[in-house]
Amino acid sequence: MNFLSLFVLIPLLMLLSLWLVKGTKGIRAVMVVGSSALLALSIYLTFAFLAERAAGNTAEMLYTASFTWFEPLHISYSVGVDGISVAMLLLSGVIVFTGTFVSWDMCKEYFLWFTLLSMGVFGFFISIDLFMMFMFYEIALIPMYLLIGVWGSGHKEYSAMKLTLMLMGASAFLMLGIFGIFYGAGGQTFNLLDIASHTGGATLIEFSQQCIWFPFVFVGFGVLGAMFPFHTWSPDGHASAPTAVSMLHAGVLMKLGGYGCFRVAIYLLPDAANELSWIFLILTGTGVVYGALSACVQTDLKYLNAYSSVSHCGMVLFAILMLTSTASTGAILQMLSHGLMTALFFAVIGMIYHRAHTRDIRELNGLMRIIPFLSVGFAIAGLANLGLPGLSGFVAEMTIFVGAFQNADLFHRVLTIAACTSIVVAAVYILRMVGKILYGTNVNPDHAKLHDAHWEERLAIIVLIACIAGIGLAPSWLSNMIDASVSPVMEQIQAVASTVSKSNPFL
Amino acid sequence: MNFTYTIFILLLPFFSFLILGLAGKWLSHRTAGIFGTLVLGVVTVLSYFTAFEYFTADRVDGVFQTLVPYNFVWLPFFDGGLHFDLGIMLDPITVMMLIVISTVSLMVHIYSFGYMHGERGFQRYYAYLSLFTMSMLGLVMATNIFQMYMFWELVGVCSYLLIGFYYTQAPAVAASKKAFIVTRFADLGFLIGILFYGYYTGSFSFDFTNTAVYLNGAMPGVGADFSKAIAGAGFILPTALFLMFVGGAGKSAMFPLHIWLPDAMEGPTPVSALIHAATMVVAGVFQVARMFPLWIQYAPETLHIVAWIGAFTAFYAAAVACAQSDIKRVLAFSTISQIAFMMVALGVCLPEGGYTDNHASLGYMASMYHLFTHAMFKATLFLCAGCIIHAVHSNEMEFMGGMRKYMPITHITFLIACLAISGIPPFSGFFSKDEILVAAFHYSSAMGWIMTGIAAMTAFYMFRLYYGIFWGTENVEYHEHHTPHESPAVMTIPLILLTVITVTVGWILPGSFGSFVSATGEAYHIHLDWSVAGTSIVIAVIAIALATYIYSGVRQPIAEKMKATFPALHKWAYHRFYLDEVYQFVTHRIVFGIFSRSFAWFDRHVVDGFFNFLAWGTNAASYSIRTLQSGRVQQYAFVFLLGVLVLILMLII
Amino acid sequence: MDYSQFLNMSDELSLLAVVVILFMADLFCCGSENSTKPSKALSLIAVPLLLVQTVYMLVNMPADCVTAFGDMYLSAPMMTVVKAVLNIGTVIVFLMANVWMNREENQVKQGEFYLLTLFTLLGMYFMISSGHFLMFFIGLELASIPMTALVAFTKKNQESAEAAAKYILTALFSSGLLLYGISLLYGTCGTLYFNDMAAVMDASNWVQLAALVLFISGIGFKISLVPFHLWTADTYEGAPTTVTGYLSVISKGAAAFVMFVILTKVFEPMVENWNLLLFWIIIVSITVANIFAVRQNNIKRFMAFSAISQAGYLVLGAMGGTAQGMTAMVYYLFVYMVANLGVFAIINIVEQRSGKLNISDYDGFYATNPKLSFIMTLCLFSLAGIPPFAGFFSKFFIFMAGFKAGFPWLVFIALVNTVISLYYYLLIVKAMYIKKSDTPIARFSSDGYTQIGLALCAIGVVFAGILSQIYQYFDSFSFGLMP
Amino acid sequence: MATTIIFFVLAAIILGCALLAVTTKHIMRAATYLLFVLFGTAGLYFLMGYTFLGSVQVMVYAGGVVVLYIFALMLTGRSDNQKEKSMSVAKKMAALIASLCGAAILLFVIISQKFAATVLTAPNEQLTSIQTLGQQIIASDKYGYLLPFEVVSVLLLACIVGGLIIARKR
Amino acid sequence: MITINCFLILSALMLFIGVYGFLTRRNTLAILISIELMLNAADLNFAAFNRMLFPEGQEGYFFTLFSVAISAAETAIAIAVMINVYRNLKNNFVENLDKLKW
Repeated sequence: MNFLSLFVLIPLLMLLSLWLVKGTKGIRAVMVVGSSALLALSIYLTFAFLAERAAGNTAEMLYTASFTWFEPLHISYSVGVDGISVAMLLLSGVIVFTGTFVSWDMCKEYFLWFTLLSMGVFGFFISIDLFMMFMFYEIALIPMYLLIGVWGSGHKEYSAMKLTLMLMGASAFLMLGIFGIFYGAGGQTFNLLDIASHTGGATLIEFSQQCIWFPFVFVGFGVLGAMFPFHTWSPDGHASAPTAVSMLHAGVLMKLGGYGCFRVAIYLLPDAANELSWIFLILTGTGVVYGALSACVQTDLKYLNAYSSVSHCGMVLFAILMLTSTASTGAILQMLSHGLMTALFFAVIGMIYHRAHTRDIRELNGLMRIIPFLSVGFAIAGLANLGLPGLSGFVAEMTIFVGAFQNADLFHRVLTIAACTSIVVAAVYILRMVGKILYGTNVNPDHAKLHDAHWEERLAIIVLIACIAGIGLAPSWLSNMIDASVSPVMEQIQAVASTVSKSNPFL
Repeated sequence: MNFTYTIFILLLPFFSFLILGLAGKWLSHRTAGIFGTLVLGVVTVLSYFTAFEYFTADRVDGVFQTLVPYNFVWLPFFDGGLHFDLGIMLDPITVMMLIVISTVSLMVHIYSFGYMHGERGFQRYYAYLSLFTMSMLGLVMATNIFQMYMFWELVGVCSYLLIGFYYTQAPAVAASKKAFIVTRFADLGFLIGILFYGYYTGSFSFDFTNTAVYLNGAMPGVGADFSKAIAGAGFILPTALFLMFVGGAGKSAMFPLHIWLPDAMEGPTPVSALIHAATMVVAGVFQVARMFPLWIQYAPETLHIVAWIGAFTAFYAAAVACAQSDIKRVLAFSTISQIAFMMVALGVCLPEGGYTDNHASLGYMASMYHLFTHAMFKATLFLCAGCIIHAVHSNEMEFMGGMRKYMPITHITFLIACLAISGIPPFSGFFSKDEILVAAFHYSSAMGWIMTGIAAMTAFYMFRLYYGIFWGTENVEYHEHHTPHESPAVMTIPLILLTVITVTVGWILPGSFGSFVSATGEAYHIHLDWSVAGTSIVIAVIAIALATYIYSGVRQPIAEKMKATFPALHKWAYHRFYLDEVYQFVTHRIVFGIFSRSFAWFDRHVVDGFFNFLAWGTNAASYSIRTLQSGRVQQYAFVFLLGVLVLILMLII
Repeated sequence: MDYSQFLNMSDELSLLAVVVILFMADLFCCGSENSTKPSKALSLIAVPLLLVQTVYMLVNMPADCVTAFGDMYLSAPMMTVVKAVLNIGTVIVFLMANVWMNREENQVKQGEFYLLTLFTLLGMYFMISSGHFLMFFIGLELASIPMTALVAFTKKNQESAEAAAKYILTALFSSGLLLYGISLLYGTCGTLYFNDMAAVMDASNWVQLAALVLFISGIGFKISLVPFHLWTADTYEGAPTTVTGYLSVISKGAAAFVMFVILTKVFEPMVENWNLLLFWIIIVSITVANIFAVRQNNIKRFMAFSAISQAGYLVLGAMGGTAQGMTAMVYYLFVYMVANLGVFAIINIVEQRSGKLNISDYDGFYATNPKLSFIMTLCLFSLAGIPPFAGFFSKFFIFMAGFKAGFPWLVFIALVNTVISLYYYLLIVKAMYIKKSDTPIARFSSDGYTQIGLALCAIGVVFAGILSQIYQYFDSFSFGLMP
Repeated sequence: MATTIIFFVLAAIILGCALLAVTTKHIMRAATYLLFVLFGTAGLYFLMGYTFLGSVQVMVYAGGVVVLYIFALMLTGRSDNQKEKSMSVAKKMAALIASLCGAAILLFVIISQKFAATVLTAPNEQLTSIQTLGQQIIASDKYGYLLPFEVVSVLLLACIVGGLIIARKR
Repeated sequence: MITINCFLILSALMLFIGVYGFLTRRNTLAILISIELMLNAADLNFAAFNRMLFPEGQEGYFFTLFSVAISAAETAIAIAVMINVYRNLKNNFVENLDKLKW
């Protein structure tokens, strides 16, 4: 048994033990042990992976293993990781770990679904079989409904339903796209690597086929990546979700979208990506600016952050579509960075909401004096969000911009510059929010005696900040690790990049 | 020469920030202050030592070597041979800036010990100061434009945090936000400039030796021919440089991006002295100076645009400064005006004979010189203003007047700094400003006369301020309640030290500044052009006399009359020509009011509405077709039959 | 005359043996109307017997196709497998029926219940293994007519009576048309033996095309495909819950499989034509049923529309008549069966314990009966096609088969419809978990039989997908026009 | 020729009575008309020479089914139940048009098919003799009907059980 | 000259008369009577096809025979159901069977 499978196995064991244990203490023990084990495993994986690479192992995926599963349908249980997956697993490990502490007071059922969600996420990132990938993708989606619907707040039923339906609608597109890829490549293998390298019975997918299925796959994953105009599940969903779920959703689940777009849409359908990227570039570019501007006038903290996520996640897809090595690396970095900082943001917002019972910017004032620890956490999340150097957002955004600038034509230039403006707008909404709720003097007597963070909340916040700062201060190992894994995809692209997109009217 | 120890110039304040920031809660004010100041003291010593080492080292070909003790790839990019490096680069202007920053910063550290005494968040204050010092030092020691941008952003954030230090007060919060957003907006230009620059030259480095190769030959990245054609057309590099200048204009408060600086005076006064007078605001000038070889070689026409922007800013700020009543505002506009002088000085450099001609590029040296001197005397002015505010508890001139009796040391130092800024010899400002004027005249006499006129306005409004504070009508009533008193030694000593520098730096080292800092790196000996210097002295004296005539008396009939005669002008000048309101209108009404609101509305009602419509449509369809399931079995059979018939027809037709 | 060929029909004969044993048991063991506890014995006999018979069938499975009575009877391993699947479903139905049978008014009728159910099952067996349209027709009738009696089982209940009337009327109408269709086939082919018909089928013969439509309408009635589905909701709502469960999976599944077999065997030359028909029928079925299901309040009626929609997915496997499609279809049937019967078992026990049948009655169900609502959730998720439950796999495979057969846009429409179906399945989940109720269904404990049945369903829902052996087992027997 | 005349007479009776059976307001009369239709059909079987089939038709249908109907009518025979009001004209028209369209399509399809133009002649006694039928119905090879015969018996058994469960009082 | 088409036309008409009856009668027993017409039409078809087109075999003949038996059984059950309905509703009108709808 390949040790990557532990990423699925541990959550399974957690589910089992959660089912068996009784009492809050037992649940907490299971969750803490389990999530720590996952975090430790992902850290170990990172080191092992780097060591392996340093030792000169240049295989595209490491630790690969494949077991035939549905033999007649050529479905196999295939796992493997490259730098991107390792980064994503690390992110997931951190978020699940901190999410556990953030949802300290929750009940057993909550943790059951929470763990199932985690299992889906981890499984998705270790899969290299399209079927498995899709399966884990859906496993990760559905617990969302109950997590939001039962433990959420506000219009939770509406939001939960909307979120679930939109994401499932996306998965309908995705499934068709996967079939298209599978049968387009000869219907012999679901293995990503085989399809990409035309081995294991896979053949080259015809150009016309690629152009049909690329939009399906891209939209399918893009919806989860909050691609404009399919992002509207995100503000409502985030606003209604309980804290840790928001964290996990924005922090990890939305990354499934970007990861999938890159791993499946771009990697397996490079010709179509080259041909059709302009459509989605316009959409995502619009989303980047649009999300940022929409965030400026929100009054609910979670909505604000959700729109900011739309903008940032739009940036991920935007960067992926730039089809350059740097931009793609930046996209992955942005996923990591956004995952961490949004998780931090949602965590702090949730904690504030838990105390003040409101998330309305207009009703919160002067929190810095009352709950300094949370406020500082909030401010740091905000600063990371607006791309302060030394924190992760800066690294990711700069990589994206430099990468996007490698496309020299006017079309890409204009879009890139438009996307750059989002960092200004980000400053506007972040500072507006920070200024309104943290600064000033508190006028609401109910808020005067709020207590600051508990130890478990502090732990979560500190871990997240440490990760954000860690990436922000020392990004090159990560960047190199990711880029080494981006390059196979880029080779696919470069094989076709000489042909200029014929359908793009702006070229 | 081994300059590896320079790394500590960056690391020490950083650790100081970490310690004060993380552990500050458990430290007493005193410990925190002393710790921060001591660390900064060490940094200052190191800086001076570096300067000494550097400038005493041998020149190669008559030029100070550009040294890079550290440089490593911090963030690799994978296309076009680009990478984001961090490192330390030492060249004359860096070393000069090290001295400026560490000196002023140390003074401010010491001064704040008194000024901020007993303030809540004292540790936080010192943490921010440390962070700022680190960032500013990093900015000037950057080896490449991207590193500069990185620290550029960091100083912006420090500025934000420090302006908003009194975060419970709404104006401070608003001012900090404004400062950050305006500069951030300008930084967008900087970033795009960097991106253009990096793409077309294949490097972010300040080592320009490779740049020309890229410009003339093969391009990195995709589409070699295309980019070559553009670069050949010759507007890429000027565009990139101008975009970078936009960033610099934001930081250095060039018109029309200056609006944040007056508001930034909401921060503690020592912060204004450090950040908004001496160091951060000159980052824009420093940036242009840093890229100067490229400017002068590839974009001289654009450089002149910079000069004119600077000239206009200088004039505008001087005009506004004449009408302000808040002493820090006056100083702020004065700062804007003086930085604009520096900008003009850079802008008027001429490319004749290439950039190897020190004479054509006199402005470069003048600008740096003025940067240096200005930092000292403007810091003095701000710190004096701090003492006064400390004593009066107000920024408004109406609460002052006649302060000379209460605060003699402050009075003297303030006066000396005023004389310096007015360009009266032998104070340092005279020498540097004179060089600027010479450079301006060298460029065109129109520019020269304009700048001379503005120099006179400087003298006028500075002495208006001086008289308003120390002479003029004393607000006796107010002073009876709060008798002003001289500040403690911890505050006055920095004043005196800075004043000593101001007084001495001009004539102790006459002409020697140019031998350290010049456009080419070769020694340039300053020699006063007495025709220009004489004119400027005369005009300055006249302006001072005018100010004395109008403002020094207990009653100021002429000032009143002037106000009454040109009420509109005064009002407009007082309101800074309503630029803030214009910005307010554009941002709030247009960007937020129209775009953001309509986007948010669009999102909720159109995009979201579409998906809700789908759901509603399904439900509505469900209701509307329910009669199909009427419960009548004969209808069922009817449908059954129709189904069969339709299917048969489908097949046979 | 060779009576040994009866041995080729071991499936049917063994089931007949079960019927006879039960008949006898009913007669002798519990025949007395005064006997106090007759039921236990009968279900105790019926369930193990059926299980034994299932095992017997699977063990005795012929290695290859067998025929008997001069091609009148055709069987293949896959058919035995399908019969076994139906048997398992029937076992679950029997398990869940127990609590209902134990009611006082039903105790005396329980023998009939088991017998009638098994008669219909036998009819399906014959239908599946028919080699001649006469056998098909008799099998179909044997599967429908006793069903009427089952629907009308609680005959004092007006709704049950109405449901039975609607069922039998529509059934007769459709069998009239079907019979006419078969007569047209006879008229054009001159024979009704499946093995001989394909040779004389001709896609340009309009009469045969009309007969094809009539055949599809007749069998579509059993599968309840739109537009032949309108009886479904009324009958499902009115029939006793266990019978509804039985109707919704066993009878539907058998008919779908038979349709697949006959379409590929008899109507093989018309593959283009029936693809066209099924294409539209599937689209309309899934869409219309989903739209109806959205606003139902009675949970049985709701499940009826869900079942219609599921039937659309099931028939998707028949597109193109590929072997992969057959595997997918049988697998889908199996998975759908466990999940749907799980839901019905819960509906049944809730109805028996509290008499409540509305979705809104399920508000707050989780608070009072967490285990039941958890299993219900699993089953609903499986029906909606959510991994890791089996429904996901079956949906994926059936769509894959449809895609492979060359109908990507049909698959796409079906996929979009899964979103709507997810919506209404989630409505129940929402009712159970999220909504609060002042009068929730009280806490109760279910009887042992139901518990066993639910356990079977839960195991099936969880493991039928992950364990690929099941799919591969089906796949090793499947056949079709193309691999 | 005689066959032709007889056929048309029978056809007329069948169609006429069928129409009457579905249009008359009195249900008892409808049952009676049905009887005539069934007799007519039996007549056609006889005309084709399918005497056994004809007799079965008469016995089972006329003798069994129609009597069943009449009993049922008696059982449900309250006066207001016997005579039905007709449906709304619109519904009737819809039904009529649908039926006519159906008939038209079906006839169109049938006529378009060129069936062999065999003319109805005297029957071949050999094929339809009782012996032949008897042997075939218990034959187990091809064209033997032992299996359906057995299965129909099961069907009938099931119907008995089913009928019992519905009809008996408890 | 009686050809197969004569029988087919007759049966088709009979079938659709039955259909018409099914769609228009209000009494459930009358509907059942209409169904008898439909079944009878199909039976006639089998016999006619056998006699006119495939006289050498007996398939249609036997089909008719079995069909008659099956229709009889069906009718019996159907009538039982209708009587059961009558017991519950006290009448037999099909429009009263509308408790289950929508």
